[in-house]
Amino acid sequence: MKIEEAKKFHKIDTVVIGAGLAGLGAALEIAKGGGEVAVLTKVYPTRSHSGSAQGGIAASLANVAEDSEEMHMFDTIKGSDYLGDQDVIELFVAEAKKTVYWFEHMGVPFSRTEDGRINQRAFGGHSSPRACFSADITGHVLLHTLYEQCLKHNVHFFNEFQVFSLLIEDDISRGVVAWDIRNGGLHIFHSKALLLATGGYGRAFKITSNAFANTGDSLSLILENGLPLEDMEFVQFHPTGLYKHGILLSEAARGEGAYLTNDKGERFMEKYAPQKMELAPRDVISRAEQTEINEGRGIAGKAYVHLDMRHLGKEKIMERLPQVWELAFNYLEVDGTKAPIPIQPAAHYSMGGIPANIKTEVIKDAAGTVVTGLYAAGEAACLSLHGANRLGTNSVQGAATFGRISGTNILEFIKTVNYPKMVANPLERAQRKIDSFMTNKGKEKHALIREELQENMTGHVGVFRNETDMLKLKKIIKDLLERFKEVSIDDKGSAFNLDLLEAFEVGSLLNFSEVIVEGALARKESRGAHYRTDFPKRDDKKWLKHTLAWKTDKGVKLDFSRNVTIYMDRYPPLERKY
Amino acid sequence: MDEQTNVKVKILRYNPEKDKKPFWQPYEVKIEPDATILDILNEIRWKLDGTLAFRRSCRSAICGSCAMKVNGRNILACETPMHRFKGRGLKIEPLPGFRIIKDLVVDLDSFFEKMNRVRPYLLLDKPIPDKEFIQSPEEFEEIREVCICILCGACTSSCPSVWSNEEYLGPAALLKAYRFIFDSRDDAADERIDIVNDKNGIWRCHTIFNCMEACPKHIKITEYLSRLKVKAVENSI
Amino acid sequence: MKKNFKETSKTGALAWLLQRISAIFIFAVLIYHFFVYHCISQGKAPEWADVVAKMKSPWFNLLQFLFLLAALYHGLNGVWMVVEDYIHSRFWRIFIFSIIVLVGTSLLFVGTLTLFKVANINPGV
Amino acid sequence: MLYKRTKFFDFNYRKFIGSWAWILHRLSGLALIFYLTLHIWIINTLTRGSEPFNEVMTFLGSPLFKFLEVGLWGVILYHAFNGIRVVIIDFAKGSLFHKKLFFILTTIAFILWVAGSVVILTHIH
Ligand SMILES: Cc1cc2nc3c(=O)[nH]c(=O)nc-3n(C[C@H](O)[C@H](O)[C@H](O)COP(=O)(O)OP(=O)(O)OC[C@H]3O[C@@H](n4cnc5c(N)ncnc54)[C@H](O)[C@@H]3O)c2cc1C
Ligand code: HEM
Ligand code: SF4
Ligand code: F3S
Ligand code: FES
Repeated sequence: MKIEEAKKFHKIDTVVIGAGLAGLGAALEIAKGGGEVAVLTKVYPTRSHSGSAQGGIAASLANVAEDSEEMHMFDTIKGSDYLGDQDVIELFVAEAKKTVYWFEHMGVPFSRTEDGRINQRAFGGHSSPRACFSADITGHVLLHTLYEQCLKHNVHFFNEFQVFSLLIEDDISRGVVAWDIRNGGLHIFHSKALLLATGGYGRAFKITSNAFANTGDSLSLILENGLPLEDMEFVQFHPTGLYKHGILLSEAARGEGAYLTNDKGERFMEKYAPQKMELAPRDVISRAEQTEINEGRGIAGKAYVHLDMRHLGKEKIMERLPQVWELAFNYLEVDGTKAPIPIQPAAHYSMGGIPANIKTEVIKDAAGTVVTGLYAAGEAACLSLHGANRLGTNSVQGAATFGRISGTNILEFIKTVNYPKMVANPLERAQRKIDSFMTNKGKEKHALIREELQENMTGHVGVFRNETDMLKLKKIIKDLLERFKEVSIDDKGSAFNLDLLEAFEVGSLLNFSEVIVEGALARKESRGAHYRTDFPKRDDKKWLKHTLAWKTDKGVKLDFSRNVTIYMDRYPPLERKY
Repeated sequence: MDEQTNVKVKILRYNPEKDKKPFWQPYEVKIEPDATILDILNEIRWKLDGTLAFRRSCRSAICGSCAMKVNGRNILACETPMHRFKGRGLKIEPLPGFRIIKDLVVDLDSFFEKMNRVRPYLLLDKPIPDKEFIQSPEEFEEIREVCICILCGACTSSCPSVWSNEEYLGPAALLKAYRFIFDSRDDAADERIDIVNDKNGIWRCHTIFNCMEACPKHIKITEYLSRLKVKAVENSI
Repeated sequence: MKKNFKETSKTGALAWLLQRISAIFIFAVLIYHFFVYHCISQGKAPEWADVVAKMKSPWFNLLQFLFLLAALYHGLNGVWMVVEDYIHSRFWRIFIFSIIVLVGTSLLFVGTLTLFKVANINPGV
Repeated sequence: MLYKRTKFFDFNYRKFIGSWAWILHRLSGLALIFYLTLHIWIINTLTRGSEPFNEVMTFLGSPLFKFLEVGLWGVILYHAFNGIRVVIIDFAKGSLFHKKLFFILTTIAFILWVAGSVVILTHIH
């Protein structure tokens, strides 16, 4: 079938891609300030992955215990293994408090203290209880509230529109081309400012806590436009993903006292973190689990260990951890009050992404040259707030806060500029991709390619990394990229063509996965979530630097000259010990 | 956990570009016995028939994309293991009551539009404090459960009053109204009750309970609708 | 959205409440009714004379009248509820509504007339 | 082109207690309003003296009508007791235990139905 010319052409001051906390936060600020804004999202806004966040949103309100911005800042820096930019973190901890009040005034139903203030709880890596929460559905209520406010302020939504290409020329963003999922057909959006807020990209891995929609499309599109990505090798693995599914079991389980055990029934954390045991940081536990599994002490020799909460008693489990119980019961038919729950590490959060400065403007090189009119925020962006490892509850906060800041900046920007000239052939690139899937006679199936990619990513750049494995992986991805060119799809229609969307997404995954591997290969140290068995030590002399990676005809080009902003007098790099 | 079994699945297919009306298409899938309905659908999409369309995203019962009708009742495909249907064949259909876009994908525009009708956002007359509004744990408890709603549409789609009257706001939108009317911070309860107190509003609910049976979040919808009814009565006499 | 949405009235709350009040009233009266007619008369078929005698009491008659009113309101409002669920064309709605009103008033009339007449009958004749 | 599949009622949707209760309530309500009309007409015969009244009464006392009466008795009982269930749901948090309510109230209704039916049927002339 031949896809007809773009049915629609839209001219809108600001286009936001992504309706998670970052995208909606920005859109709301722009709309409130009287700016014109459209949000494009491939799933209904309330279906964005921000809604999955359970634990909370970090802010040093000090509602239940002593806390301060400095403490929050230090925890975040330490958590980042000193790769976080400290100017960004400084702004973040100050704005974080405002963001929480901003949310509350918009109607977010936070859990309350006895005296009616926002309740807060402790979370891994934070030295004070600073996670503001709403039962175990924090991200969900934040997301819904933002969406509702956007409706109130007449933000224009293009629901179920998948962005297929970015229109960037001469370092000026001019708009995007998106596919109307429901009816089919390409739409052109001509804009002054463009915000990329497409969220995480854990779907590159086999076992992940991320949603199907988290395929990092905008990252791939950035690469395609000759722009770099930053710190892509830093991928956080969460220790308690449900076996085979990767679905997240809340950290609360360990917080309440659940044990981790191996095939022999040993509480193996004794060997790895004798003091903190199951409450050690995520990366430490994930590595411990993986070691057990690799050394054959996974349950029945398989790739999982046990999360045992039986000793907590039925009552406590049902009262404090109902969701953990329910997930295990629904998905694995395991009754957590009677049997231990199979778990394994799951790719959870991506620290790297589209490089952006403190104003969320996308930059194109180590010197920080800005791409005019292009912004990035949320998990898709790398500001770099989380450095080499992010702390729980900081990411929801990061997405919302920098989304909000981004909105304010964009509002100013669109008032001062005119529309850039449209590119000559806006539809061409998107159309070419579609045509290739539609008309290819090849036998390759995108699903099989994706499965191979995910399998190998988890196997070779997972919790542990080493040169031999990654060299192997590099070759595998090269092959897959070749095979991907031959992919054809079954569905040639236009209405809700999921086949086309998935094929496109597999292309995205392949594109940036290559960058993850190259970055991890080049970074010969272990820092935060990036752990090399062949270089197990952090090396500040050589590697206290951000990674920038471009995709060129000759492969991935890396640049390690972008410095980390560090306030040497206040927060000099120390060893990260818990 | 790892050996596979054969499952017989019938799926209601509809392609607007080809079919005059929906038809049942049988599939046979080889899959692990602990697979969910969503796993089965994915397996079909990825291995057998790429033209099958459905919505999904989080696959952990929080985004609300994957509501559909399986063996006669609305469920979330991602959280429902097939063994819940005890080895019977599976019949998978789109949500009833809505119009079909393609296969299992239904048009939810009216659903969201109804949501918007109840003005689903906090409306304030009072000045905004420097810090948070004070709300007691008891006041929070009033709305805690309804805030879990993931807007999956399973409830509204299962309600016989909706089937026979497309204008009826339906349980999800009414629950949204409840969420704000009973929020101690909100100042526009009266206005919202006026919207809900309508022949096509709360009074179309005949306490049939299909909504409560369908809700994947186990929200006691009917109880909240009853409170809304009593509130509407109090307000109009 | 659709055609009928604006044609609705704001009387839902009252109708809903009255439906429940009348229901409880009917329930109470029915208990009384069965008690009087079937327990007292020991399951015999009611004799005309007995019945007429009973209906001589003005209190009993008032109760009968209220029962008539409540049952008619409850039943016909119930029918109207069903109509609102299934009939969406304006024409048919008005048509059926007219019938309901017509049937309601005539039954009320006939019923009240019965009560009056019986009350004035001399059982001896 | 969107396809509208459910028009009026989705007959193959699984029926839970709540929907059975509602369907039966609706049908019984409609049956009752039909019966009430009949009832008012019958009572009206009272006004025409003992002759026609007793005639009608004998006619209604025939076995066929006895059986119909048993049915009617059941319909009334179901509607009345489920109606009480509805009122409890509306005003007394009945939603939280509506299934239990259904079983309890229909059991009571059933017992009354059996008892009443015995009385009715053992008095066939
Ligand atoms: C299971 C889980 C639990 C978590 N819990 C916590 C927690 O407790 N605390 C915490 O701080 N963080 C948590 N996180 C992390 C946090 O939720 C995310 O980092 C954050 O929500 C990301 O927000 P976002 O706005 O950047 O992206 P998202 O919310 O993921 O939104 C992405 C948006 O982009 C759109 N999109 C993507 N691609 C395209 C395209 N091609 N075209 C159009 N639209 C597109 C999507 O439709 C979506 O609307 C958790 C993450 C997971 C996976
Ligand atoms: C015995 C005592 C009775 C009780 C407790 C009772 C209770 C109720 C209640 C609570 C409703 C509202 C249901 C709803 O809103 O969903 C109702 C509806 C109805 N009732 Fe009754 N009722 C009684 C007797 C009667 C009688 C005598 C008639 C006939 C004249 C009748 C006819 C109806 C009808 C037609 C409906 C509408 C049904 C529907 O909408 O589903 N009821 N009843
Ligand atoms: S109330 Fe329950 S069934 Fe209805 S939309 Fe919300 S979550 Fe879904
Ligand atoms: S199914 Fe419908 S009628 Fe009421 S109780 Fe639920 S909304
Ligand atoms: S996929 Fe999100 S609810 Fe099922």
